[in-house]
Amino acid sequence: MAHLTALDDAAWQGPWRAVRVGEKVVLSVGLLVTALVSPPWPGCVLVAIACVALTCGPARIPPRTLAIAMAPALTFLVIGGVTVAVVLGGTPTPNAFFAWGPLWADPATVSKGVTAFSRGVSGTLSVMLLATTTPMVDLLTWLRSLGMPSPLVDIASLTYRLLFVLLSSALAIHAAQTARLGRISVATAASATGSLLIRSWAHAARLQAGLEGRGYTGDLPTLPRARSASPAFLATALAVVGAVWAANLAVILT
Amino acid sequence: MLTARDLVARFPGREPVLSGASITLPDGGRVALLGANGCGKTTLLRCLSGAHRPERGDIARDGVRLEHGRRGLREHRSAVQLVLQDAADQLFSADVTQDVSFGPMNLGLPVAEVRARVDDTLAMLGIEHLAERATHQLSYGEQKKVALAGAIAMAPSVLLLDEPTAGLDPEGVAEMTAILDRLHSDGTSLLVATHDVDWALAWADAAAIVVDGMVRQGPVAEMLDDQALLASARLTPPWTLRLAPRLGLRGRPRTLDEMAALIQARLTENRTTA
Amino acid sequence: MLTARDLVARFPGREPVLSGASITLPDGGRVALLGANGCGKTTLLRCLSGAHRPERGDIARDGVRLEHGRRGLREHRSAVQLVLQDAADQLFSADVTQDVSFGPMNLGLPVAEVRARVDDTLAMLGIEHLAERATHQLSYGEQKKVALAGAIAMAPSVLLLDEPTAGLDPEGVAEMTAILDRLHSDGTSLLVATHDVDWALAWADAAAIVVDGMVRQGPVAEMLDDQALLASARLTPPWTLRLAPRLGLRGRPRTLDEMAALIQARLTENRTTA
Amino acid sequence: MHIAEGFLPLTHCVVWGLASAPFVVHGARSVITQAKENPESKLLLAAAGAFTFMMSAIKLPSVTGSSSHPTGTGAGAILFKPPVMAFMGTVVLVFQALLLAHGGLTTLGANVFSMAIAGPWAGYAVWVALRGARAPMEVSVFFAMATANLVTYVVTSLQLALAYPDPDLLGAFGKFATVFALTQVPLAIMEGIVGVLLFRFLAKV
Repeated sequence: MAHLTALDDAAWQGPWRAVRVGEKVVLSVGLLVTALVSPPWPGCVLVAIACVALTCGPARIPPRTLAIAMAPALTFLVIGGVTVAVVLGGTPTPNAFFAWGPLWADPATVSKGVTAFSRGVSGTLSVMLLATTTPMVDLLTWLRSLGMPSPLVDIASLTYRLLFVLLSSALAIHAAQTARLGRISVATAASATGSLLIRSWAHAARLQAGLEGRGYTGDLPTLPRARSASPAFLATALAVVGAVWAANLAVILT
Repeated sequence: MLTARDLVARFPGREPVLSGASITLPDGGRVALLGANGCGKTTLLRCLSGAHRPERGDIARDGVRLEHGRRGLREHRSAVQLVLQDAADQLFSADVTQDVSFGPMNLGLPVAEVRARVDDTLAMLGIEHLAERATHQLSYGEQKKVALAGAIAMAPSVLLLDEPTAGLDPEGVAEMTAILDRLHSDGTSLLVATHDVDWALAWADAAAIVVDGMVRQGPVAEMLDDQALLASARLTPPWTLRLAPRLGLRGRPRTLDEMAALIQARLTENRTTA
Repeated sequence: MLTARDLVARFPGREPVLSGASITLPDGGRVALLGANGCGKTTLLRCLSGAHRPERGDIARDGVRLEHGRRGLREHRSAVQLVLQDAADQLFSADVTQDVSFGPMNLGLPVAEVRARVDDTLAMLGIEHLAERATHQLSYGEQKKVALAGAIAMAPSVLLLDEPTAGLDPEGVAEMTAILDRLHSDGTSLLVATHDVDWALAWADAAAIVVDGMVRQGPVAEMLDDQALLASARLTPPWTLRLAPRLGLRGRPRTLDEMAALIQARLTENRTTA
Repeated sequence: MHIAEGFLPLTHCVVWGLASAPFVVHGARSVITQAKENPESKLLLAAAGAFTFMMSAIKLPSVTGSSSHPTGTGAGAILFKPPVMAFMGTVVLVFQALLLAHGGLTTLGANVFSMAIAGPWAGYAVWVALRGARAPMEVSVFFAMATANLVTYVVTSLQLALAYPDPDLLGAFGKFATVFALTQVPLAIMEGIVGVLLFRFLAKV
């Protein structure tokens, strides 16, 4: 379950935590949208390169962390990409690469598969650029400043906090079960789920009591965080996204 | 001064935990609250903080009775703060600054003042370096300090603490004691629930012992030397107060230093009288 | 005999907590594991129990090296059990009997024997009355006992305990100590992590002190009288070992009784020599 | 099963986002109302969200070599009602996208529709119908949870087929459904059993 905290740990520690959330969102979403509308070459490849370079370069996220983060997504993207590339049923086109029973693929379908795969990889990397540099709390504070209703932000923040309380419970339950020779089974999963649910309720009740002692009557106001704007960061972000678009255009025009 | 008179409190459907408990926390006082597990210490603290509404009995601050309405509680809590034993029950925010700022923000203070208070509190506890850290990444001792910071940032005149030294190593206990001393010298009244009778004897002015849902209160050395009382409260006297009578020494040494001095005196006396 | 040699262990992406730790738990031994908060006590216990796989180093039981495969761990765990500090985290079944029976059932014992083991274990801990209770409704002290019962029902030859007395009142500590003594007299080897140096000195044969990711082990009175070692481990010596040198007494009294006897002897001696 | 970031064409992302929005907004509204009426509900909802997220950390016996985990939306729908799950499911999906790289931001609309709307509503409908027909609690729980899981997976397969309809929508749907059925169908059955045991556990305490 190491991957459960790998991204979060990175987000709290990196130097980009000092950058305004809005600026990081511009960079990340700019790259994401670019990836989604680009052809695999050069757009998706360039987005992927830019993301890896920025994440592991100036944002100083260990490449290992990024690799851990990408692993589950890659599994889906590989299976998904192949599934898109290979057609089931219909009539194979004359230029099909192969036709095994109802399965076949031709350059057009393979190109779709490759496009889906490369957009998936570069898109996920774009989101990871944000995820590994911005803790959830900063994103939620940012959403609050954009006008997201306070109760919703409060609930999301509390969910995030309780996540880690429950995570340590889940790890402990798992350790306790294996220590007493429990194997992974439907029964152990059910009792783990049950005790986790009881614990989440109990903890919510205790936190409620703790908060009431601190004067909680329904609102959870906290200090807004002030971060100074960085025109240089924003300019670089726009330049990187712009460069990918320029490369796309150049290839399309030639 | 914070007082409780004849409190009766229970959890729904159970026997009362408190059945006529009275306690007085004088201004600037250092009172240790002692008692067995499950005796009602925590419930008493929760009543005093306004978090638990007693079935019967009065709580008063400076002679003014606590009303359990929204307004009364609000006023009470701006002066009386409770720090729970398990810090995880109290920390709700994802990072330290946000968490500590909750109380002052909730009091409606201007942002600049909240920021100053948070900074001052973290500095006083020596945890400025934690300001930007994630709550869930803090160690046990750090969590305890941050939970305490959340209460201190409210600038309360009364601080109620449930087992502030539990689970800490000797250095952590010493740090926590120094923080409490600092708060005491700043004029905060402190009521501290603890299992550590040795610590209580050395630190507190008075002890309040919970027995059978009631409270017996008095000077700390006197209370902790009352064998019958301690036995009924299922407590053991501090080692100094067990050793002294064994050696036939008079006086109630509260620390190792006092104990050593007392024995030394007897040794010298023996030599001179013999 | 359970041994660990040169363990190196860390959490992903952090500095190592253990950097070459070795420890020996002899058959039937009572070893106290001491060290500051966060020094790696718990990680060491987790390594010894097989729950945490060290990066380097060997763990061996009766000379046989622990292999971290399925089979090796299964065999290891049927002989070595760990009881965590936070008992609530360890109870995962809806009721007490179910929870305590989980281990023996997994050992593949016949139902009748499992039932007998559960009954015996609960009786030994004096908690038969909790058999049918829901785990989440237990008090703190009860939870600790039930968690211990779950481990004891496995009939382990080695029991690793993390802070079994923490948070208990004096009576609770005495009960827990009696249970540990009973296990000791039944031949179970015990390794107990604790912050309570006074308790460790009175109870254990040997102390293992974690300093800078390594372990120093030796006879308990000797180890707890080593000022330099304790200072580097951020620990304070037990009061008996602080008082004795202050009075110029030789010997290492381990309990209040021994201390009193030592001082009495000196007082008498003074009188006769003078 | 969540659709990964970048895997759906931009227009599909927008359309699924628009399709999900009314449900999420409706859920958010009812959450806000609840929070105003009763401050405790904030903590309970947060606990529900954290619990739903943590379901993905509960290991089930491996189906295809890697370990699988339950989705938990069926249990959520029974315990907290579908509108609340629409909002809390969205929060959980955002967390999964950003903390686990599971799912994505542009595919959020699609994933919300399958996992936080279609699955819970279908599971809840089965629950209400079976309880109405006086079916035993355990039977109702089993089918509600298995249905929530299966419907999520069917809708996801349909979403993928709509995005990549080769040679036609039906063929593509069959293809995606087959590829993911290998893991998902046994998982749905197992989740149903976990659900039964879970409710038995809860009945005891």
